[in-house]
Amino acid sequence: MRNEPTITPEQVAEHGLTEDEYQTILNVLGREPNLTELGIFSVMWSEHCSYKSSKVWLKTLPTEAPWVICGPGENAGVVDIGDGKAAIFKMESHNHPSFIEPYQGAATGVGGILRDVFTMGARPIANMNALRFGAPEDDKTRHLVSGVVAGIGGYGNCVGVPTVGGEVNFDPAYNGNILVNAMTVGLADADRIFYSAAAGIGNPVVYVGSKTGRDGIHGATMASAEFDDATEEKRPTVQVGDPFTEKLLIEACLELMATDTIVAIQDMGAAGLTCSSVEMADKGGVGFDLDIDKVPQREAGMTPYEVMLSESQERMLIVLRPGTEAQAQAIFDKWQLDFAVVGHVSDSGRFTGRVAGEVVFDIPVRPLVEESPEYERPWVEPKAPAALAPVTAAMEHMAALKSLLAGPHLSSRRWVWEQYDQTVMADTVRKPGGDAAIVRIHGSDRGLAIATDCTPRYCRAEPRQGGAQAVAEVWRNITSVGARPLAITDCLNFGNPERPEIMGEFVGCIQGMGEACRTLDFPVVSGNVSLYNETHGQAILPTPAIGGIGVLDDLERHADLALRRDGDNLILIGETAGHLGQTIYLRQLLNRGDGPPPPVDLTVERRNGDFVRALIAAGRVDTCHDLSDGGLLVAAAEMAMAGDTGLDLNGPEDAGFWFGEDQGRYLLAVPEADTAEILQLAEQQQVPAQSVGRTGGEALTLNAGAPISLAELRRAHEAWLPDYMRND
Amino acid sequence: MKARVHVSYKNGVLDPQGKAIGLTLANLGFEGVGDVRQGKLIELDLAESDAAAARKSVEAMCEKLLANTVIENYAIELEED
Amino acid sequence: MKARVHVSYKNGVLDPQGKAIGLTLANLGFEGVGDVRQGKLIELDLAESDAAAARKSVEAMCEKLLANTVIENYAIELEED
Amino acid sequence: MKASVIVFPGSNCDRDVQVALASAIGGTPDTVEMVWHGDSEMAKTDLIVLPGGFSYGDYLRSGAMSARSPVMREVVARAEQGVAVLGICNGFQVLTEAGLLPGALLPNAGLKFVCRDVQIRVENSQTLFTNGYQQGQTLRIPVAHHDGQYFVEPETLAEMRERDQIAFRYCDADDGRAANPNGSIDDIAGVFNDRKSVLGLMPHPERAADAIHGGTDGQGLLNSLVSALS
Ligand SMILES: Nc1ncnc2c1ncn2[C@@H]1O[C@H](COP(=O)(O)OP(=O)(O)O)[C@@H](O)[C@H]1O
Ligand SMILES: [Mg+2]
Repeated sequence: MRNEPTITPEQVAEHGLTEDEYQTILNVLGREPNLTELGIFSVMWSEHCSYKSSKVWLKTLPTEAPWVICGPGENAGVVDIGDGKAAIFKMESHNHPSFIEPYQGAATGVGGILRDVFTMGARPIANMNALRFGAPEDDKTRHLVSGVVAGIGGYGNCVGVPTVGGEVNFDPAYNGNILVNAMTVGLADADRIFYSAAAGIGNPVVYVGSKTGRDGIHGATMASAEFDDATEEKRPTVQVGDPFTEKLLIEACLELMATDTIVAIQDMGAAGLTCSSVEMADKGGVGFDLDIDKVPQREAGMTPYEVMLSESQERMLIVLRPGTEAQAQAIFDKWQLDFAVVGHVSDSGRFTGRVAGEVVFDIPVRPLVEESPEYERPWVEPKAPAALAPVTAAMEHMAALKSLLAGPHLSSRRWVWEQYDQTVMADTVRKPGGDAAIVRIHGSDRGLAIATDCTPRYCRAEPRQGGAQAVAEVWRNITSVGARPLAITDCLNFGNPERPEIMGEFVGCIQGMGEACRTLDFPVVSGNVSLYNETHGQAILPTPAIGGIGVLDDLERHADLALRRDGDNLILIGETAGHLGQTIYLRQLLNRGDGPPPPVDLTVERRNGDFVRALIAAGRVDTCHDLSDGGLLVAAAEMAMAGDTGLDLNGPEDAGFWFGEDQGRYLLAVPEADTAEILQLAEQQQVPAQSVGRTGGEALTLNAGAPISLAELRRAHEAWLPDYMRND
Repeated sequence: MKARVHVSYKNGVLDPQGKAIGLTLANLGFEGVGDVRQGKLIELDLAESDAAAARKSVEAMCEKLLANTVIENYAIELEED
Repeated sequence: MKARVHVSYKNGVLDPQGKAIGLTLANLGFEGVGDVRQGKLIELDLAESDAAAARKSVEAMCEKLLANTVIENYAIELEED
Repeated sequence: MKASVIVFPGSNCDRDVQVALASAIGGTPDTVEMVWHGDSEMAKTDLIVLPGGFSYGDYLRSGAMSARSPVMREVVARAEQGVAVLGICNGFQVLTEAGLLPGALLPNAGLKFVCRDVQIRVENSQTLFTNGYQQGQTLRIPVAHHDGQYFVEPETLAEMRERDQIAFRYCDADDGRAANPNGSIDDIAGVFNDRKSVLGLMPHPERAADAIHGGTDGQGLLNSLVSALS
């Protein structure tokens, strides 16, 4: 081994390792590490790669169902969607890089999540994005929105995968830490899934894609560190994405996957070549022997440390069957991508790297993975929210509606999604603007429904309810279009887990999510954790973003929110107690954030949802919208605007009825002739249902008050975001 | 006064555009082309006539808008009218 | 030898990028900024060491690829290593 | 009718147009031949399609690098022989860069990618691409591009008008917004060559060619080709 200076305590600290962690390294190696080895341990044991604070809790989430082919632990989750097909999907965060360089940070976030999905053999068929920004008034917000949206579009559009939905929130809690969570859904043959466990002693280890440069070194450790003023000074290297190369890499990998050459394959994500090699070797219970000088390099004079820790984008690692190198290389040559045999699988159980034959690092694989720290961080039970103080209506209901639709929380996101190609691949059935997007399963009459959701203000007020609500809302959104919810991925964005209050939020959200997943039969098959989202001790709102998919067995039978006919009855499904705590109404119009969030009754959620889905699947309902932010009146207005059909609404006068955010509710538009029967069916199944209005005309009317025209509402709804972004 | 600002990726940052141009030049049969980098050139007409003041103001423009110094460098050239 | 190719829109072709930069600079409070134009600067490393031959070859690159002369002008600068 | 779709590195609507064309022809997708950009040989064909996408990442200028690939020499030669050539979106950009169509496509005036349905008017229904439409008919078809601002010198534009080379114009937005999504000169959405044997357009007819797309106004263009070339 090359002689290197001994490691100093400062170097250990700079690598984000504690003294105890360093002691474990000394025990594992039986000697002092050199700098490259220290770097390898530090990235492998970073929060980002090792999940050291979250692991114990993640294990409590349900991950199984008869249709789950592969749960958490691989690059992405895999579920059986019938007809011999599988959906492969995952969500991932790129929060810190996007704050520093919004365009490239967001773009490379999309690139990374795409690779996680196609590395398992899927052709990506849809992207989603869940975005959280600071207050609109904050100096940086506009610039961040502009760059992030352009970056997501810039990458996804170029690669040719439609972006079909997402969400955008604004809250001062994200001023210093925005959240950029990207999700990809792919489609594969259920019997052609590729995994990452290496096997076959002596098999070639092959590197493909772009060359390795000095970019993103320490990216994984950066993603696990809290921000301070020095961060902007340190100017950490943010990677520049190359979507064109990614597109070639997708095509080349899928072409290779159609041959019989691959033993194992894994993308190089956080911690690059190190993490991918170690994971492949560990899963297969083998060793990896790498020739570092064979790694294609963009710059001269890169040290082994730099090569091993680089986070250059658009790279993959593959273990090939022996003797198939030439066949594989021909494919990558055709796509003008780098291809290099960089080592082989060994029986040593060690991860070894050489430069010019000389060993530059040598670490036993098992302990590198298994001895990684795992913390049971102390946590405190979150304080129960105080009861809601009395609420007096802010203003007349129609004026309130207009103000809400024209505000930052509920205004149309069209300005965002029109920068995304939503229709490339020609299989998009329902674009952004509805509850769940629908993408046709290519070449069939079936579809996938996809939604992302999370209501962070609920999670802050009562983490357990908030965690359950996020899962329930995704399930509800998928149900609203008539699809059968199958499974979720998550992206758990929180503050500093070393603070017991934050850890308490984390634990509470996970517990709530777990309960919802179990009751709704909606397991978690993949996910990602992003901690330390705080600046100057100010943490973000707890944000467990959930992405879910469902399947539609017959595309002909799906629903969407646009009112289609005059003379339909608008039926409200679900119990309306008029819950105003933590609502948008309270927050935007009364500037209050008190009270508990709406309670989530998962049994009721399931019963109501199953009822609605059955009606859609039976072809009896084609117009449906779930109720969420803003409550009944907002949902009704959204249906009216989308279908360009007016509504005459009737019900009690209290604000809670029209703006409360009670859970487990839907609005259906049902022809007069079917109404009685559907109400009767609901009664039989103990599902609360009542008629609250009738469709027709070109205006919205509430309890025979003054009508407000759809054109006026639409103008208000569409204007806020473009006006806000006018001078970005 | 005229200012020319050249914004380019820092050394070590991947320049996908430059890379693709290099590939195409090679495909077109141009030989002996090594590294290719693509940057931006922004030309500004300034009312300011004092060179030192103009440079200071253009520097501020670069820091605030024209370049993102996380990944980009900038260079300023001034030219009397 | 190094070549720098400056590609810019011809007069009469709208340069929305330049215009947008000008607007944003004004919004940021920069005063006295007149016309703003954004062009590309392409830097090439060439094996060729003869200036005349290098210029000829870069001209060919511009005509064939680097500029679209329907809308763009180009200017070439050479620099010995 | 035999149709070929050229695949450049970075094309991403190649499969979409293949599927839509094959269905217009009435065959399975593989009845439409896919031709790799590096090939300079191409079987005999009645229609060459340059699909949408981001060939070469749209780096440098959209379409610039593809226009110089080996297969384009063959496409130019065939076009000169009168073989029909259709360029959609990125394909339109390639055709202008290759000199098969006049003008150029600049970044959208709004400087943002724009993906939405637009309305376009059929300006010349007397061609093999448009014979299935009525003169002046309005179509609803999506656009999805960053560089769709058509530009041409005023003198050339005058000549093009003279020769009925304007194929489609953006018109009548039905949602209160500007009809022209990208600032194109004279609201131009698509143009022919002088012989009307080459068409380039920014909107994507293949994304409005199936009931699930929410509209089928693009189908007419594909059907026109099938009826003219079969
Ligand atoms: N960042 C985004 N990208 C794409 N679509 C978005 C984005 N944000 C919101 N949308 C779309 O806008 C619509 C409304 O979003 P949202 O109010 O979050 O829906 P819901 O209340 O049903 O969860 C949805 O169709 C959603 O997909
Ligand atoms: Mg919804």
